[in-house]
Amino acid sequence: MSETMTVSKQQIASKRGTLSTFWHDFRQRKVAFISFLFFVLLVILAVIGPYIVPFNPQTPDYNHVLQGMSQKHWAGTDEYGRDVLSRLIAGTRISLGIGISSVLIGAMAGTILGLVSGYFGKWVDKTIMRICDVLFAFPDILLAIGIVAILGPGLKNVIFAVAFFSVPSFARMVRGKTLEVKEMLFIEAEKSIGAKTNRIIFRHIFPETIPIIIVYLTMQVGTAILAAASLSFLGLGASPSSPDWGAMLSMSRDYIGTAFNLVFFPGLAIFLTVLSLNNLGDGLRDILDPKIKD
Amino acid sequence: MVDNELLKVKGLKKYFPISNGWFSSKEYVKAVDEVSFSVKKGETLSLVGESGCGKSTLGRLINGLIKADAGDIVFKGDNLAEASETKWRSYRKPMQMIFQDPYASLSPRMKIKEIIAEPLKIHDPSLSREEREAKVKSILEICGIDYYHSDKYPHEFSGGQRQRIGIARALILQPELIIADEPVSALDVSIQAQILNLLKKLQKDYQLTYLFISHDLSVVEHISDHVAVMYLGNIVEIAPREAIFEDPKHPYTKALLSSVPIPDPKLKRESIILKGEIPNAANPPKGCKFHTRCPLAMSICSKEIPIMKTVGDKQQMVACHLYQ
Amino acid sequence: MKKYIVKRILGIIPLLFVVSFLIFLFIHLVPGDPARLIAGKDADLQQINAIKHQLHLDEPLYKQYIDYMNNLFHGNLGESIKSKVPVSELIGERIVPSLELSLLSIAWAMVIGVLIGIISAIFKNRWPDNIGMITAVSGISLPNFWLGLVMIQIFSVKLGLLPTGGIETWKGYLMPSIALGAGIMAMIARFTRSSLVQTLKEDFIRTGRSRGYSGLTIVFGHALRSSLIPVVTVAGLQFGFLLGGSIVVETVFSFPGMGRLLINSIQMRDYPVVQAELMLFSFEFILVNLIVDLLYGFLNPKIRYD
Amino acid sequence: MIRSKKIMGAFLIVLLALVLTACSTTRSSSDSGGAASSDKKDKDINIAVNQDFTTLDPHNVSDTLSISATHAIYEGLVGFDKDMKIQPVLATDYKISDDGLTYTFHLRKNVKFQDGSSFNAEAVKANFDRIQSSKDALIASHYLQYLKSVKIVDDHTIQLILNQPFSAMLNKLTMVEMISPKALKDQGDKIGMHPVGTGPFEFVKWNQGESLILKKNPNYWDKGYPKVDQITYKSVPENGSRVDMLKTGEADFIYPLPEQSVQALKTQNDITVDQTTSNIVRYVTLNTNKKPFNDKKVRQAMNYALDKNAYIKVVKSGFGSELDSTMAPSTQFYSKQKVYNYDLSKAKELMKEAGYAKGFTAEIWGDTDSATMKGMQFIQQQMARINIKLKIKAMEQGTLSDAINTPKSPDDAKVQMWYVSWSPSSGDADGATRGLFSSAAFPPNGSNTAYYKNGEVDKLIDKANQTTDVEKQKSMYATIQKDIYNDAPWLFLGVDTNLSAHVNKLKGVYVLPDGSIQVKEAELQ
Amino acid sequence: MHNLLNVNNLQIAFRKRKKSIKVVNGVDFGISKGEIVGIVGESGCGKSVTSLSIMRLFHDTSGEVVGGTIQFKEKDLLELSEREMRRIRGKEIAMIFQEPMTSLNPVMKIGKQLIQGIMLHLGLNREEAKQQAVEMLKLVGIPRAESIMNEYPHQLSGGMRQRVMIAIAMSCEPELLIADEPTTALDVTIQAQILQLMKKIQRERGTAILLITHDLGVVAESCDRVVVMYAGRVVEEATVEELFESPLHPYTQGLIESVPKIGNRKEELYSIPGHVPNPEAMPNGCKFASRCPYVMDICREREPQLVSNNNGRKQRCWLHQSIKEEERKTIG
Repeated sequence: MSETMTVSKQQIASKRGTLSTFWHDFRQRKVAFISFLFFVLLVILAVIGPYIVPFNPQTPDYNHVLQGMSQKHWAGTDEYGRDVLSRLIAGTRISLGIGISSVLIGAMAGTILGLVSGYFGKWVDKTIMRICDVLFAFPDILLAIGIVAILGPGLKNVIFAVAFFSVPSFARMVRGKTLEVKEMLFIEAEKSIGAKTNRIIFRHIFPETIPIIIVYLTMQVGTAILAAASLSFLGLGASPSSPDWGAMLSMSRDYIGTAFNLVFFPGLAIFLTVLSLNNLGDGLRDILDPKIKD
Repeated sequence: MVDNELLKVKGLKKYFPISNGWFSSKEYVKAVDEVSFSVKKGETLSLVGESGCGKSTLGRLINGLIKADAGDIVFKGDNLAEASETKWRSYRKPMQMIFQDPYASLSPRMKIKEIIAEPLKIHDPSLSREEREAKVKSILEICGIDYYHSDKYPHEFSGGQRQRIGIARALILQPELIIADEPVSALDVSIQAQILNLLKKLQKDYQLTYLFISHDLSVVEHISDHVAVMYLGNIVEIAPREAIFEDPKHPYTKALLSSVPIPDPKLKRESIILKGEIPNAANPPKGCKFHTRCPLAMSICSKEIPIMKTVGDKQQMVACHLYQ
Repeated sequence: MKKYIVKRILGIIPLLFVVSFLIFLFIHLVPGDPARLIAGKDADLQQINAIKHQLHLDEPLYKQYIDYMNNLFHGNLGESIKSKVPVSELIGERIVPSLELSLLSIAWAMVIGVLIGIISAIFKNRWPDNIGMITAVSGISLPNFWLGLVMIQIFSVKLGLLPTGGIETWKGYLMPSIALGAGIMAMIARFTRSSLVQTLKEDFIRTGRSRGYSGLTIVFGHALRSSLIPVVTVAGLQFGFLLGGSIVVETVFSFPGMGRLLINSIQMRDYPVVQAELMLFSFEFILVNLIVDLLYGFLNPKIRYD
Repeated sequence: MIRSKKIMGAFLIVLLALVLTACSTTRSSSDSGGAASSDKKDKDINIAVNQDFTTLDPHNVSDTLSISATHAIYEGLVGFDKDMKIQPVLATDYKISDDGLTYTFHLRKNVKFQDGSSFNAEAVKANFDRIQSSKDALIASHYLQYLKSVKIVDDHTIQLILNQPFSAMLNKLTMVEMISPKALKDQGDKIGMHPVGTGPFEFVKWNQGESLILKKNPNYWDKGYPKVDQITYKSVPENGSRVDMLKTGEADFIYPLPEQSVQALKTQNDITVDQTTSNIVRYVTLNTNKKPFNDKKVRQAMNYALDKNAYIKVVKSGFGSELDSTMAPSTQFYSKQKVYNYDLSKAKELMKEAGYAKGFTAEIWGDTDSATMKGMQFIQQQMARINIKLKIKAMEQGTLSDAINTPKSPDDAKVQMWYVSWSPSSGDADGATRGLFSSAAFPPNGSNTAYYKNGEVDKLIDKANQTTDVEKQKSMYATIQKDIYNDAPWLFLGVDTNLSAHVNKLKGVYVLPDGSIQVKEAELQ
Repeated sequence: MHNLLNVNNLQIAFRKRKKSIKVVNGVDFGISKGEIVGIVGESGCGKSVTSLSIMRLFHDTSGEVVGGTIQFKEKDLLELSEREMRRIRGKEIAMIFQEPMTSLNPVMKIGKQLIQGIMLHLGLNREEAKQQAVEMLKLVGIPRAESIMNEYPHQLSGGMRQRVMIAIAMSCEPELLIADEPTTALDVTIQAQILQLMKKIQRERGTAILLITHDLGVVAESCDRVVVMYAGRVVEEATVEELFESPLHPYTQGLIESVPKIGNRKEELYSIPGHVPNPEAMPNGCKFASRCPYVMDICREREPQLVSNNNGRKQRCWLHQSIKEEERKTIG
């Protein structure tokens, strides 16, 4: 079989790495591809959402509160008479924004820590990893509560809190990959021609970690959206009046027995978004991480 | 003679601590143990031995990729063993490495022209873009790769072409010494021949000095001027090529030579098949490390470590009690 | 082996020290004054100061820490600022249901997760795999409080099968453990799948096939054990999170567990309780890591402890 | 190959099913139920409440829920009836001296504590002594700040002597309940975990965070009560879950019943929803020390811009009434004021006069309770109509209390608007006024977070307290209320209606205006 | 016809992105009882795929046999059901692989790995199987056979592991042993030991061995007959002496020529120019035409057939056959 592997490797080698192959492989994975399309739709909604909403998501109409699903209001109206669908669409930007920005921040910090920790090893590694251990030992949500409590509520702080607890997982993962890449021959080759540490870390090791970072990033965005929703659930979200899905869900949960649609749709929006992100991540991992590639 | 010496290694030692799982202990693998030799300018010295004998470690020690525990590495008259990182960096220009796995040793996310220009960027940052490209172009042609392909990535090349790229990278800084660590063992025979021919041609054209690390005696015979045979961290025999292949002295050298399968069914010879396996490097036998497998072992062999001695008239040095 | 375990356990002590200090710092960094929260809205400053004094909260922080650690060494976790109940008693009452819930959650998540993972790996990239993975991924994609709320509507209100909350009967554990375990099940399923897919490509699997073993023998007899090594790590880590990470689920199901105690204590700035709980979580996390490492050794003979 | 995979697949599915069933059967067979309360008997009732109990020490309790429990276990010399009228309980009658300084109580005879010890003057004195000797550390000491000494006249008569007249003394005494001195001696600080009183129910078990179980006190002095054997309070923080429990029969009585769920319960024939008056007032404090809230016109404009009917309809789902004074109608000396009727043009005009035609931006603070957040959103929507842009900052309660109460001086305070509620638990006018509007009660000394300062009001508050003449007090409080309402240091929102629900067969459990649950008369039919 | 195994016109294709790529196209060879046949060729020539196809071990790859027959003792292995095939695998045909490190289950004791197969195929009980296993370990020259039964693979050295692999393969006394690059990962001194062991097994047990290797030296030292493969085809077959004495196919000639030989040093080695064509874009004619020093026009147009001369020697080269001959004497 080792030979069949080399055969196919050579054949793929002639094309692998190019965007078109990636695209082709990607389209083969139907679940991931559909998820991707859904995600693209979400991004489009996040950009143009506020301009295409059928009703103003913020304007209350106290005469039409808590209406069920109807021709006029597809997803019903909430306790202030605002159109739920419009709020969901308008909220895409906020929910996705929280998820993406917090994970990007976390990934950035985590990646740097992971690279440094993995490359230098020894006490640097030990120190960074022990700190990560301690952070790991804290329940995420608790850490977030603490951070929000210290910094006060607000969108920025929620993003920061969620970013904060994604740092150790990125750090660990990037560290693992760094340890692996560090031992690779081309890094040794680079050292042997006299490359400086910075150059090795950021020009040679870092690019190797990008695929797993992308995969993990995709999945973490989902986790971050969920975490932000949990914070909203505990009343520590960005702002109860913004049409962020977590806040909508949290605000409407008292109506679960009377107006199920109020709870159901934001929950569904979160679920589908996170599901698609996770599936997308799974698919990307299959393609980008050659260990699992067939 | 001494002027002609490009590299001299004396009493070089590298012990790796063994970490068995969780706690590092006081045990060591003596990967390189008291190794001495010298290489003359324009010559090829081959280090040959089986896996775990320390030949690759030796190569990496000389290139400064790992630090030696003791001993001298004198390169162009300067002792590098204790040198600072900055000093090392300046010596990495005249001393380059070629690696076994041409695929793994090339950064997979760089175009080959970037890979080859990398040493220039590090050591000659003042060069203009055009000058750099010109150099890359000429070196690629020397190594037999069309410049037309220089925008491709390593994975788009075959094994032999990749090794040519690796050689081009090593050559671009016009080095004096090239440490080649098993440069052809991952290649098919027909490609192997191409690369060996290229290496020989380059040596002739540019007065290169090679430290050639290999486990394959037939390749070694083809390329070397001198050969050093290693066993468990020690050099057991070092001699000019003809001496090693025509008149090997050390029983291990003899066994090694006779183990090499010869692609000629008519040449049925009495081969010496060694008993047992290479002992664990962490716990090598006392005395002569080879005595456990040696067909000619004597009682002294298990007690005393043999020292290097010149034997015969061909500057052949052997560490074996048979010749003491 | 014994020596190793002892060494590891001794190694926990300094770590706990650091952790205890960090936690102490952390909880006192969070703004809020327990005295005022206890005193209630009618209280005046004089009364608040009296309570502060009684609780030694008016002393410098380092002294409070020293006193706390001193008590800790004498096996005294202090008592709740809020209810005056000894912390050990408070936690003691909660830890059993929490532990039961965690164990139940991890147990079903393991069993189902591994099974889904196996099926998915065997039928890789075909419909059973797709279904299995979508099911699994759904587990981590659902906000667990939403899942909880919806389950209550269905199983308690509509069907009347299960209690909405509480732990008076075993039924009270079912829905919380589903809400809590769904995410873990998903993680385990995904890890099992990718790990098994990888193992099934190993050379020794081909060896097994070349000897004429059937597919089931190969999967269960040869591949599974080494595939489970990474799965155990994930499960271990997840178990570590469970006890503390269940705040939301415990709220939805009125489950008297550690998470709710923690959130209530934090709200009241009940320092001794928060401190003890967080230290317990850390300790537990470290302990679980140790157990995972030992399990590793059991699953992977290459690792020797000496 | 494909066939073998199919077989394997089938096998795995069967295995899965087996494991599932195995799991469930082992669980059920090993079911022991755990708590003693697993099987509910005929005369047991379950009450679902929204929080955990904090303590059962009646002298150190501050939250309404725990007060509900202490009310079931303990009794004071006096107590409230359903309408918050003061009734003698452990005292048979009382007399107040003309100077308002001496209160004489005749104690009920043949009353025993639940541990068998007798209730007498000694016991009463022991209780007052405990509170006073705590040097302010017990919450109840707040109620006894004017108490000078306690005198035992005879075994069943006791006198309280005050420093100065205090009009709300009797109201405060409803909060001082009698603990068995024997238990106090035995338990010390732990009395909160092992309560012993004279009340209709005695303590059985308190499962932290889960439930509190009380059982009938067989020796209760008020013959005929209690009529149920056992009460289990369950902590169910999630609003929806409490309602669900009532629907599923897991609870017989729930409080609070979220307003938005009333509609859903009305369709259920076997469930009754109770509305009772409450003394909980909802309002937003406006920091009168800060621009632009220092301008009375702005504050009035904001009040005019607020549609109170919509507030009750949207935020309170139609339950509640508008707040037409500084206190709820059920509070002592309440006096109705002329409401700031919803009038947008008037509001805009006032804003213009104050120089804020273009509005301003401000922050509104509140806790993270979903009802609060809902209210804040409503305020935000309403204020937007007069161009006031509000930023909602919902803070976890510890942080919030820190932010609001710790500023050393009014100028340090960062609070602008605070969405909050207040209920005077002893139902007295002083409790509903002094802490909120007296300039001596600026944080950190009290809860005057509007930083309201009116010399006239300050004077009247003190004066009313020391007067013993009820009519005079009444008129003084009327003036106080009128002045404050006119100054509008608050956005006056509404008065809550206490909503609870119970299964039809349960009678006699009700919610007092302060939100505590009374269970003495509980009865199952 | 050989009496043990006959592979006829074997064709194997891999599926890559809906395209079917033939990596083996026309492989014919046979093995008689007790014979050692070597398949030699460079990486990518299809030799390993061929060996796997005999065992039908394309599991989990996209490979598939698309033509030809594999006749093993009167049965066409390609026609058997999976269940029947399982009875042959490990019992009648056994296989050892290149990497002794990874070919053993790392989490299973050596003894168990041996016993499992013995119990499965020989129907012995645990005790008997254990005895058989110990015997096998002794046969392959493992000194402490009993204690090694209780050890894990990682506790053994590479050579030992390959011995264990051979013991496992030989444990049911198969008639054919397929050895896929069995010594490539080993050091020369160990390689010599293993080759010696395999010859001993063939001698003593009469097991036929199909030895797949890229090392001409290994072939010369251990095989009776050699099959040379290039680009998915057999280009030449001969006895080992004939092949090295007078290679017919230019590829074989080039291959032998390019190996450096001890004691026969040249200034420059012969090297075959160019490289193996991409299987996705195979030329029409002879696949070696682009690298062949003797290339003729016909080589680029038509692919020669594998033809056999009278003494069983086969070649696929226009230099040694005329078009007529090809039409007359095709092998199939």
